[in-house]
Amino acid sequence: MNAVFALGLAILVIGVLSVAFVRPKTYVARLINLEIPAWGLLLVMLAYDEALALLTFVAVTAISTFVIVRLMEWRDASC
Amino acid sequence: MIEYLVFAAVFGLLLLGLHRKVIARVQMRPGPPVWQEILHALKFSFKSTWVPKTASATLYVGVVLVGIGIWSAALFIVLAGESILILFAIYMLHKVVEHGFGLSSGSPYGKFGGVRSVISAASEIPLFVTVAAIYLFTGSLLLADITAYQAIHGPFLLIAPPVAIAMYLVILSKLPYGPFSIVESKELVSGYKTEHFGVWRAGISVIDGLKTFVLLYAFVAIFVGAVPFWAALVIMTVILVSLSFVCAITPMLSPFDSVTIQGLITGVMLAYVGYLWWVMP
Amino acid sequence: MSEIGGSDLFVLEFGDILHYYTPYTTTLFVLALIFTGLAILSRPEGQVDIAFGGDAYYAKETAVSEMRFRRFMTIACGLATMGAMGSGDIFNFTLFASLVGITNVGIVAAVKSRHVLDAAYEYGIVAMVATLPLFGGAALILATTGTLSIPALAAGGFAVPPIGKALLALGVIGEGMAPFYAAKAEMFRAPGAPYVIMCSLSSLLIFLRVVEIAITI
Amino acid sequence: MLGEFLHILAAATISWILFVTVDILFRLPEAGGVSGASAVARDIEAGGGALAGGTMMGNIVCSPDASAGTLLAACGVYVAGIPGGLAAALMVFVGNRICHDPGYAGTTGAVLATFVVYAFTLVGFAATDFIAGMVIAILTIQGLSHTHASRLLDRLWRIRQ
Amino acid sequence: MIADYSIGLLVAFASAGVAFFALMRETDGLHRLLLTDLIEVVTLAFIALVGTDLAEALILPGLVVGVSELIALSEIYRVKEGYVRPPAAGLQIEVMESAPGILAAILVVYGIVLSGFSGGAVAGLGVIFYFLSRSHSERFELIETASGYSWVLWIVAFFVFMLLPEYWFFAVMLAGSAILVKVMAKMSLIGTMRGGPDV
Amino acid sequence: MIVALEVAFGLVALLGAVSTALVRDSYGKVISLGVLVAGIVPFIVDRGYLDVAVAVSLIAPVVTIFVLMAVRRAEA
Amino acid sequence: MLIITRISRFVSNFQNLVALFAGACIIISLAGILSLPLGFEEQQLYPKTLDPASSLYPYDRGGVPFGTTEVVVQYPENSPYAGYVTAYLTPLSQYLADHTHYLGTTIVAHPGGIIDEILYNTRGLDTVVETSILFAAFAIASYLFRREVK
Amino acid sequence: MIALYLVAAIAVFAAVRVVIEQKTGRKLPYANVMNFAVAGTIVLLLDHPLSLVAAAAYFVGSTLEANAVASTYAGGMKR
Repeated sequence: MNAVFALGLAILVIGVLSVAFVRPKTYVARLINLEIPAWGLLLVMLAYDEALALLTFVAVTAISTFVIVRLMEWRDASC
Repeated sequence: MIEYLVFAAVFGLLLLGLHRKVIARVQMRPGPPVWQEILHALKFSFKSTWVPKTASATLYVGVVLVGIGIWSAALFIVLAGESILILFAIYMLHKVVEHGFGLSSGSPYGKFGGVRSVISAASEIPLFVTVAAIYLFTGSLLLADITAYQAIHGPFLLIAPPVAIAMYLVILSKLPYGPFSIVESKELVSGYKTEHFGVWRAGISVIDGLKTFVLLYAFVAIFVGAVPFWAALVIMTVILVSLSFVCAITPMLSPFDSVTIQGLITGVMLAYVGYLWWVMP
Repeated sequence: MSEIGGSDLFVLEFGDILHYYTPYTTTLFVLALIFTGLAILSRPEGQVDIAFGGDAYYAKETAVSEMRFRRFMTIACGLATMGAMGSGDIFNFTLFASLVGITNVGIVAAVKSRHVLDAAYEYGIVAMVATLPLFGGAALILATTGTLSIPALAAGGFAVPPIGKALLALGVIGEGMAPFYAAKAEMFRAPGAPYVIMCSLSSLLIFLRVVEIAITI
Repeated sequence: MLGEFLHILAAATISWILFVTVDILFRLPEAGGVSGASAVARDIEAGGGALAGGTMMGNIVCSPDASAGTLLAACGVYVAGIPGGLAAALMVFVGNRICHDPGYAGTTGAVLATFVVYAFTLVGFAATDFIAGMVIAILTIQGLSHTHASRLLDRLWRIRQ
Repeated sequence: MIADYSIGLLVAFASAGVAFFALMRETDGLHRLLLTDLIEVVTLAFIALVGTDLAEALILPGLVVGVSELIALSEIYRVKEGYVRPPAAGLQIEVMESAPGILAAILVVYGIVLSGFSGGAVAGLGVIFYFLSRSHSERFELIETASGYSWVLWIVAFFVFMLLPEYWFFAVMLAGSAILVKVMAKMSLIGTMRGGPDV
Repeated sequence: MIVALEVAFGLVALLGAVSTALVRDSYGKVISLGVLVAGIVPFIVDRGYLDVAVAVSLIAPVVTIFVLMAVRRAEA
Repeated sequence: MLIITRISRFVSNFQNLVALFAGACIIISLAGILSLPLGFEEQQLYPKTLDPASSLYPYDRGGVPFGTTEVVVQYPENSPYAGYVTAYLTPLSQYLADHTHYLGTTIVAHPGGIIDEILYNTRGLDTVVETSILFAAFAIASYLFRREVK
Repeated sequence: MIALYLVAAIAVFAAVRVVIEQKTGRKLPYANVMNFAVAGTIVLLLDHPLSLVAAAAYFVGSTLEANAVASTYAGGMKR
């Protein structure tokens, strides 16, 4: 069992738990916690040497974060 | 070929008429004549025909043709002993035809009928459990193989009665006036059929007749096995009468209750098939 | 290959991904084709609504731009359904199923009704979440058998874990909402019959197809 | 082993002197380059530190300054000699522009450090000593006690004034 | 001795269970959207665990499916909740004046070198970041058209692979650059969909 | 990588993950996220994917800035 | 009968749909955990071979440019040029490969590499569908967005 | 080798201090130390010109991150 793999799984689990049972229960907190499992998954991919997928994954995660942030901006502007 | 179609449609309509008659008699009413449904079909064929102004014309007409087309195909599949999976696919797709009827006219009643038919989707699921169970026994889904299997091992009705019950319920939920016939309940006028007049309505009658015939015939073929054609017709009539009794003495369920009950039946059937899968070698 | 949908009629080759058509899938394919054609040819109906509390009724008209957009989505949905019918590769099939899911959302998303949009959103969430069982199932099958090709898996010799099949089936149920139709029933209240019907048709068809796949492999 | 350790300590002292001198010459403690630097300074002052020293620490946090220049120059010299150090200086320059830093403390520090580190490699030091040394040096400023570090920087800043 | 794959699957299934549990309990629309994103990550974990080149090639479609559905759903959510007033300008901090230009340039150049999906995603991110800091007035439809045409080009490239495999070199180049343009254009449009003056 | 270093940076990453999960303040969360990234980048470098490491370490602040846009609104 | 009514009421509200589906997924996840351990098939398509010494690490699959490379595919007869892309390097990537050692990912991502081979050639249809998904999703988003703005 | 251990130890120390520190403004200098240590580690792990680029990229990136956090924390630019 590779150290990177184990670490990745651990962070993935921590992240999933932290998103699922987020405290305080706000959108922002959940959004930030969402990054943790992403980095955990990144380590899992790294353990399998999936470098290209890893790279794309980081970029796409950033984009999806932006999509959600943009939605939250609209929400704040209208409320 | 065409004579088979005509015979099936006429016989199916006759069965539907019988259905109404039996229900009426159970409920102590005189009821319409047995050939009432055939008369209906003929009468509608000669009435004036038009397309409502609000309707989506192509779809309005198209679904009638599609409906007749798929059930004709189903009939030939049953007669030729092809894969019952196709038969059941057609059975499920009948629902889409119902949506087409209901939604294409723009009438609120038709729409409600169509929406109800979407809700009643759970009625198809027991079918797949049936398919899966049969596959576990025969390892094939060609109707010919299934009848061959039954010739050796005896009818499925005795081998796996719960599966037969599931299929029985499926047919029940497609018959009018039954507990699951939520798409045709009286508060919706005639449900999805409301806005189809004249020839179109005659087409619907043909579809209904074919549907009844095909489903009952498939039931006989799958669960009783190879019998002479006249015997199949007799057995079909017997099954239909038993279904009519059920329809006559049960109340119609509210839409979502009917979904729930069908869902629960599916769950039971799934458990049964899981059990079969577990005990089978 | 076990004969559950009949024998192969013809096979289309795209590299490692095959498209093959048995009598069963051909039937489904033709139906998808017919309804796509109907959607292209027909204009939406003018849905009549009753104003409760009086005798009044009014007909809703569908705007041209909305109609064009929804027709485009319907055609995309039809194409995706046709692709899913013939696909001979599990992962490719899951992708087609996802495409069906997203186009289904698209067909109703253009409607300007809060109620319909609510339903579309709920359905969209389920459709998106359903990618987990779909892709998860495909990945599980790939890992345990080493191949994704349905004909190869059907030929036998592979122990496909039942959990993989269950995941696939659940995913398709999520994309198409085949048994739980509550959200779809609400979506059906939207006007535009030719387009809305495609929602129902496509989900039924991919459900029928996944049953075949689950039994075959 | 022990010799390497002493080398690292010496390198730490040298880099400490180098980067603090350059930073103070470039007036880092005077004002926060960006609003973030001032915020850090405020928090440090609230914790008992001195404002000028806090401002300099804030500036170090918010933009690559001479300390970063020294570190990257040492890295550059380690991997590629003098050209590496100059390349590092270039990157620090780009980093400065990215971080909206008006000054040139980082670039100057990097260029200076390149030559200093290179000179010390000639007399038996290894470039790695300077990398570790720079990390220790920054630790003493930013990582041990903000209060004391900021007061010390404040005192040095007074001398400069 | 339990193999790595089973341990990974255990974690993945457990994570899926936890994520779905949270989704089951959640009723708020936006929170549900966030949890969908979480489930997307778990999905990718399933694929990543296979660990072959094929798995890697399958991760990329999985990623794109996830992000595209997220885009569509977020827009539906916005319309359904009736958020019609465009948001004010973004962050008012100093680095937003300097960083986006340089970082975006680096990311776009690197993305073009990478090409394909990965390149498209990286470059698209760069462009989003750039638009974030500018008040933009570019032609929305133009970019959309460009991306549509590049989609067509990619389809053409695909058929070249299938029908005329001897021209594979041409097809690789066409496919790589078409996907790059397409993904980048789509992603960058997300950045412009912020309700600026002329979009 | 040497085991001691793996342990050290694994610890940093775990520490970052746990504290991101537990800290309630948004800014604290963002900074902890930085710690998590700091723990992860050496692993990428150690595998020899320097180009990936460059890209990741440039994209990470972009994500942070996106998040900060939301944090800012929530605070205001 | 009462419990049936209660279930129907729950099912009929589409707000509960997500919960229903999530519940089903939880059950399947539990079933998945119970069915562990699952054996990993060693005979995979497109297996990885790692060669840390190569400048194309981790994507070096051998082969000569414009020649063939051994790639394990499902239907070799359907892609006669399978393996050609894997060995191909553009001038830029060739230059990078000759001069540096740690840029394998960049080099391989540049057109011509195992991933391109899989994505564009042997499993190209996946990519077609996937770009179509992006296209469809984006069409929805931009249609809604532009309608609002107008 | 000893340099590498030293740097890693400092990284862990700084990370711990970041986590236990309460005030945002004072977390950042500790994070800064950690970034220095990680940038040093990157170069010490792989002796290659590109790792200099990686270290610089990491350092600049994390500095930018710290800058953005601090500036947002301070309330942004005063106009």
